[in-house]
Amino acid sequence: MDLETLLSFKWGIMTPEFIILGAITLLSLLDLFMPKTVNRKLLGWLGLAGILGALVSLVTLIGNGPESILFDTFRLDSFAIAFKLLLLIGAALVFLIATSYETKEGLDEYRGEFYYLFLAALLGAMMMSSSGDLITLFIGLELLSISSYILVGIRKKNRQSNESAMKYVINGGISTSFTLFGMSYVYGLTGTTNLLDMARHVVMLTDSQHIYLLGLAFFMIFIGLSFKLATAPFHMWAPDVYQGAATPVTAFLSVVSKTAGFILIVRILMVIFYNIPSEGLGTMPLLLKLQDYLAFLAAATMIIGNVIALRQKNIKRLFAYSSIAQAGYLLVVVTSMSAFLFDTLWFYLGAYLFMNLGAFAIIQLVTQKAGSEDISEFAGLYRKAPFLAIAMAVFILSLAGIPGTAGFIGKLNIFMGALVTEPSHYVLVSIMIATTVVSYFYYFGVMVQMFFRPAVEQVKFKLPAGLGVVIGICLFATILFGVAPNIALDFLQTNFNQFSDFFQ
Amino acid sequence: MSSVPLSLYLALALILFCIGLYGALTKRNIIIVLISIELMLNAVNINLVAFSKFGVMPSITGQIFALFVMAVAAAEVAIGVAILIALYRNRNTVNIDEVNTLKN
Amino acid sequence: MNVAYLSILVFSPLLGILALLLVPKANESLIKIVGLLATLPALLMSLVVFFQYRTGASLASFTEEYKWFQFGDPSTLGDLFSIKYELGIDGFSLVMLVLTAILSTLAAIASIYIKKEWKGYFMLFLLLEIGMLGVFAAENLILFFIFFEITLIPTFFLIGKWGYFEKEKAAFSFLIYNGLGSAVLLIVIMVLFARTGTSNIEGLTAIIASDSQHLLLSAGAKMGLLVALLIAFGVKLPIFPLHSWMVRVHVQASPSVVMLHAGILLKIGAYGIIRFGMGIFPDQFQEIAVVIAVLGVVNLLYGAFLALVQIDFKMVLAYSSISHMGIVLIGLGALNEAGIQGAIFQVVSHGLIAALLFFLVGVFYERLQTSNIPNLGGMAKGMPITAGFLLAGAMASLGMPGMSGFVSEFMAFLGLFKEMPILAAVGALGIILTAVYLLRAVLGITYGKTQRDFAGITDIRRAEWIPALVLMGIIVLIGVYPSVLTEPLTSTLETIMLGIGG
Amino acid sequence: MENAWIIPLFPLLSFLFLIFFGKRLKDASAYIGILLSLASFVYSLLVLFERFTSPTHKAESVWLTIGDVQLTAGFEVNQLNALMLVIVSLVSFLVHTYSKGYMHGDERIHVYYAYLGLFTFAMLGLVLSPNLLQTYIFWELVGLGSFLLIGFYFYKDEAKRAAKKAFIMTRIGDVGLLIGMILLFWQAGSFEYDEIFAAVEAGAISSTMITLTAILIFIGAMGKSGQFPLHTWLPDAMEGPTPVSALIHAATMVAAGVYLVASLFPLFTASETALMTVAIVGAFTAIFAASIGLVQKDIKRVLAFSTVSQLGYMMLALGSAGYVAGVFHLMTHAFFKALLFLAAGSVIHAVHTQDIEKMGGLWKKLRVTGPLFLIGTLAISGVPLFSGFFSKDEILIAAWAHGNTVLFWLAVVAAFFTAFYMFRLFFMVFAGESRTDMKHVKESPSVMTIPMVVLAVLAVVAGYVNTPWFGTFLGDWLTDGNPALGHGHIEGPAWIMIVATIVSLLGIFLAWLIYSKRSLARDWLGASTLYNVLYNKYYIDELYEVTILKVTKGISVLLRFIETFLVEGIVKGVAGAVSGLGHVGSKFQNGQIQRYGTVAFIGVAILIVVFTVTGGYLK
Repeated sequence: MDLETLLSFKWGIMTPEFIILGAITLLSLLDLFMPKTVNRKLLGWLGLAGILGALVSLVTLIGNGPESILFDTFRLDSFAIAFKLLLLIGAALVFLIATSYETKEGLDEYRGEFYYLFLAALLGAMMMSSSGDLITLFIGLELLSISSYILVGIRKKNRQSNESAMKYVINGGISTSFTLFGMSYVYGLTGTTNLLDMARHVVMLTDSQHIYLLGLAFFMIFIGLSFKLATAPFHMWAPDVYQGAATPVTAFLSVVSKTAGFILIVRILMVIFYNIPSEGLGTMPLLLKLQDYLAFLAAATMIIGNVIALRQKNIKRLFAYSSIAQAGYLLVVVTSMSAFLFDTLWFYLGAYLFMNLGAFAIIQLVTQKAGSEDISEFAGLYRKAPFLAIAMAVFILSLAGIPGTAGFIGKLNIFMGALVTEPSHYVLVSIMIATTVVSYFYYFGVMVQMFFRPAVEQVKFKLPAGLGVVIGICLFATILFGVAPNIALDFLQTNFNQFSDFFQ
Repeated sequence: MSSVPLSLYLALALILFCIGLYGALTKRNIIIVLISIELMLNAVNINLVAFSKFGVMPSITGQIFALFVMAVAAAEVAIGVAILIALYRNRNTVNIDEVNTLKN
Repeated sequence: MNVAYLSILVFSPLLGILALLLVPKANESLIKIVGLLATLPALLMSLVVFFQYRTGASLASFTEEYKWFQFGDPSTLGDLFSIKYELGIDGFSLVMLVLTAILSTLAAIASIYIKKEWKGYFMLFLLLEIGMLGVFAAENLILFFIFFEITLIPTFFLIGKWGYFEKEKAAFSFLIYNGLGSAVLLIVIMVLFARTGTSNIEGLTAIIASDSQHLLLSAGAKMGLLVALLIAFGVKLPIFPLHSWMVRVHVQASPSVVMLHAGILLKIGAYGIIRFGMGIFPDQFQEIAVVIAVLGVVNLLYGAFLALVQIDFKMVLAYSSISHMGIVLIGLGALNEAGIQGAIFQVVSHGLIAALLFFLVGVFYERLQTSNIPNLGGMAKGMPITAGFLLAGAMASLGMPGMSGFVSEFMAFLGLFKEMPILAAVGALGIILTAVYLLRAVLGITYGKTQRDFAGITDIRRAEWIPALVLMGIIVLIGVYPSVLTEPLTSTLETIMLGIGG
Repeated sequence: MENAWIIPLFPLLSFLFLIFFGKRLKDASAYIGILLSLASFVYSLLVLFERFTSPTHKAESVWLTIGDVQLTAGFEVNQLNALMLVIVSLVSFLVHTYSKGYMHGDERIHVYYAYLGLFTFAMLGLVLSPNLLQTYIFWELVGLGSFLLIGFYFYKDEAKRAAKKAFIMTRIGDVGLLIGMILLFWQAGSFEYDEIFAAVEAGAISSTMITLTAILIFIGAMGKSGQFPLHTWLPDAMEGPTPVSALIHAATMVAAGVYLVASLFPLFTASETALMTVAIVGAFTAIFAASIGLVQKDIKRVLAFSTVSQLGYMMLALGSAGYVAGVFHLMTHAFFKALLFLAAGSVIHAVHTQDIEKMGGLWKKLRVTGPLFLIGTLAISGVPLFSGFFSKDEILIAAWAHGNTVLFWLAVVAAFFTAFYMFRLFFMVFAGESRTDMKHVKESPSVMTIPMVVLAVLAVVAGYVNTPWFGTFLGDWLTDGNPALGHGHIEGPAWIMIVATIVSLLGIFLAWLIYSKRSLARDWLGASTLYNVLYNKYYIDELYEVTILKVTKGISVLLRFIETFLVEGIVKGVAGAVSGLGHVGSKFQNGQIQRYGTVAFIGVAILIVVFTVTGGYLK
């Protein structure tokens, strides 16, 4: 490969990634050379600027046809743009939360790393959403994962932090192995790692042995990826890690990392496995045949997440289980594979981003103030800080899927997708809705604390600017997309051309 | 050069993978656990390399993939050991079953 | 008529919520006045429509339709899978709107008994009113569901925060049961929507009616959906055995909330069964009419028997509500004009009567701090007017002619006797039992030797007169001159009868 | 006659006015009540006279539309209605007047008059109703008025119980009526009396249906008219003020059952079974209640059982196809029983007790009440020349003529009982020496005595409108133009009249022997079982107590059990299961990372199974 070829690539489509990369480099250098006395929060704002820059450049890329560079390993199609939007917005909000993060031990010495590791993880996630090749996909995934491991363990002197990082690494390692093992079989049967090439190959598969092997590959890949999504059976790390990690990291894991996981899974499933015939040439895709299997996973995830959440006393653990359950809902989308798959996934992930990050912002504020993560710390929040309590209530209502919030429209989308297909997924929808009702118990349990219980002590909250902005944005978005979802949906319809370029 | 059939490579990889998994799930010492994970990743490498030579459609990509996997595995273990050191400083143990303060 | 008349009507309490934001927390009287005033626009507007309709105006001009959002690509799907903001009313929903508006205003008056955090209370109260008004004005299933759920949240808080001793338990009970109910409802709505591509009620009705070959939905699926609807609304109504939450709420919530709860929220269940169950699945409804009638009789007798052994008057009223909702089912099960009309009458009538009785409970609970029948005996001595109203309310409830309860009960049974005489005869036992338990309770409270010192306890006074008199007045008006209700309902009934081919 | 609908509105006005403003008027409210009831009486009289010369008038308008069916409300003035109007409004007016004296000084007198107004309104409305539905409506309202007045002394537990009992017992009957009338509606297509009769006549209704509906409607009549076995409320209803007993529980409301059967007479005559049922229930009630009346000690209870017994007579008459006889007795009974009650009220007013064992020798003290009471007693006993004699005679003839021989003899025995216990009552109260301190006993004021005088006159003369000797004017008029009601006069053998006379004289003589002359011991029955059974009214109340009440309570308790353990239990069970599942699930989360891995591994194993099954790999 010579310079000419290198220059002939349309690097422009990678601008957002370059901006992030640049920010990472800049931040790490600055952190290295800046005197210790300078407040590292400055780096946070710089990083945020980087993310916003990437966001702007991404927006300018909207409407570009599907393009790929670097021998089809990096592609920018509507799917990538749409989901990168979510990743960037999520990351920006997490950054805002992170700038207001304080610990007892103090974070000053690692605050710099804190920021650029976030950016590195974000870069991984973005690479995943744009990758057109198993290798880049894997690299993106690992960039995200490894950065996350460090982020979880970043409070070096905190026992919980260490422990959760350790658990995360081990579980992550195992799951990575599973994914890779599955990928190796797919590669073996197609001889290529390029996703679209693979799709072209597998369509022609006739050997039932090979199809069988691909089934096994699917199984292993999915298991491995369920780690990233925190869905059953690889969900158990989530509560411990969420609890032990710093709150912004938890927020990051529950939103950005999860979004990346779904991006990855949709890429692999839809491109490769949707094209594998189940019996031979021209028969029903393997993926459709495995719908029931996916449904089982989704159901198990929803049930486990919602039911175990009932017993939680620690707010972060509670939200860990809650986000396991939410991942279950998202799996329903994947399972149903309707014509609305991308819209629904995108909308729900977007809604989830706002409601969950908003909730985590408040959780950080409250737990930081109280020095404890027990749910009872929320007691009397309505008296102490009515705005916070109402905002939290809105986020919780949205998570619970109550009308007027984005979460409801998202759920509506999910039901729609699951029921519009033939055959309809009645059972799955029923389970989803039943577990949603179960979730009322713990969601409203938090509400009860905030509104019904008296506060132990009357302390006024000082709302840091960063958190205030996050809560404000999330609140606004949660209600806006609940009341006027057409804004988001029309945006999706007009700019992304029905994701029709996904397979091109 | 008599060629070993692909299936044997695959079987070897599978066995290796299972051993790794077993080790990761049963060993107390975190170092051993990390090594077990390494074993699982190496099983993948065997698969990839075998496929790239004897697969349905042999290509060089598999070997490149294997290189990436090695690199990533190294990074992962490095991080794992780093975290382990931090943990050891705080707890004075490398036994995984003693790391259980976070639970329901 | 104005383009957005209905929207303004439905969302008019929002004005009150906004105004309340500006009122200082501690200014009790101002908050109460603003809260009360905020319910008036909806009342006036609904009454205006009602009288216009009575004088022959058409309701079609009130229909509103705006594009809201759409699933999928509009360029290829056209109008399919688009959800519109559609409001509209017919005679039945108009009657329910008026009822809601009236009861809301009266319940706002009854909120004088609220002791704390008036601001939050009234904001939730008004939000609840929006939800209730919206439920009856919605022409679109999804919009209906949204309003339906909006009633859920404020009610949860109103019960859980301003109720009595076991309020939180009651609130959760309410939430979980109704959550399940609305979950089931949502499934039904989404199935219908996903299968037909529209969620407009009229459109759906037409599509399902034209689908006699069961191409869109198999016959079994339709039946399943209807049963699911029955369960969903059965929780609200409530139908035995889905009722235990409702008893708890009746007992634990504050009287003003129960006025709305028993008066309107339960009626949403009946409204839904009539509107959707009967409206969308008339054929299937006919098949299970017997089951519904049986359920009605079971409800009627079960509630009555249980009301017979309660000590707490609120419990009596709670079970009485269950019993009276049985009459709604009986009327619906009859599936003829008389029955359905009776059911609708019962919906309205019981709304008024339950509101009146619970208001009176509020009146004496405020003064005597108990609602235990044995502790209240002889109240007529100390509070003769309250006792008189109580007795009158009980008479209305047990179906004394000249009051609304009779007309509905009569028509429901008239209907059922035509179709299933034996079952109806069993149900008629309920009429006797109703008299027994109501007299036992009400006479136990008002008559007999006085059980306590009534010195210094005032009778009903000032603002308290308004709800009592207004409710009693409407109850008697409907009882004496039922055409005031039948006329608005005529067209709705005709549509329903057309659907079931009767 | 076109404006007959105004008649019930006077008392309604009285009710509304007094309930809203009565509190300020106090005693003056009595005048409003009296004046307005006088107005309706006068108007009724006018209507009656007009009715003599003009045909039946009926006017209706739509009340309620159900689909294509229009239910109407209106009024009708036929012979029976016109007669009843006068009886009701007259007695009501007299009772209003009487109450002025009786209730004097009661602080709730305005409420009393308001209730009286309500009742009178309802009763007049009932009488004017041209269709079953309207009848039912007023029927219930009448019951309401009765209930309110029985419970007028609400602070007394007995009054509370009596009111409740009256309401519930009559409601049991009412449900029968309701069912009957609804069934009839679906058969005949209308609630209108004339359309129902037309349908019956045209044979549009099967005979089983006619029998069924007739009997169901009769159950309603049984409830209101205190026929066995729904009679127990009537004696208890004596807890109300005595004038109320005179108005409601003697003259008007309790006769409504008889009136109802009379109104629907063509329906009943279409079914022999139904007629027979009416006759048997009537005759049985007559003798049954009379036998209880023999031993009661409360002056009002004796009268109450006598009322039940007399109502049985009327039913017997109707059941024996003696339409005229029944209505005739209804009229005469209204007068003499009202008289008796008012006189009893006067006695109670004077001595402040209702226990006849504590009375005696009042003849000398109550110079007006005594003779009036005697007139009433003579009339009810069927002593010749008094009104009761003629009407009772008609009934006996009707029973005989219809072939109900057994019932006829029962009625004769009942007549004997009646004469006996009525004179027992008379002698115990008025004859002999006073058994307690009676110094302060004073005759009632004239506002009370004058109404009694009016009634006494009527009790004597009312019989002459329909006698075998001076013409059967009433009978002819009632049945005029309506052959379905039978003949104005039924011929019967002459010995019946003689037997009746002898029987009643015998009864009087026996009573005289025992209670005045004391030739026989007063406690001639002693404490025998028979006495106890009679005194305790055949233990019917107790029987109901242990059967119906217990069963109802039992069901309630059973259902409460179901409610707490089944309905709630299932809910608790589900909730418990869910949270138990959560508990188990969270147990796995023990902090051991390798446990997590193991769980995941086991999960994978399960998934492989699921995978192979759902993926179709398991062939």
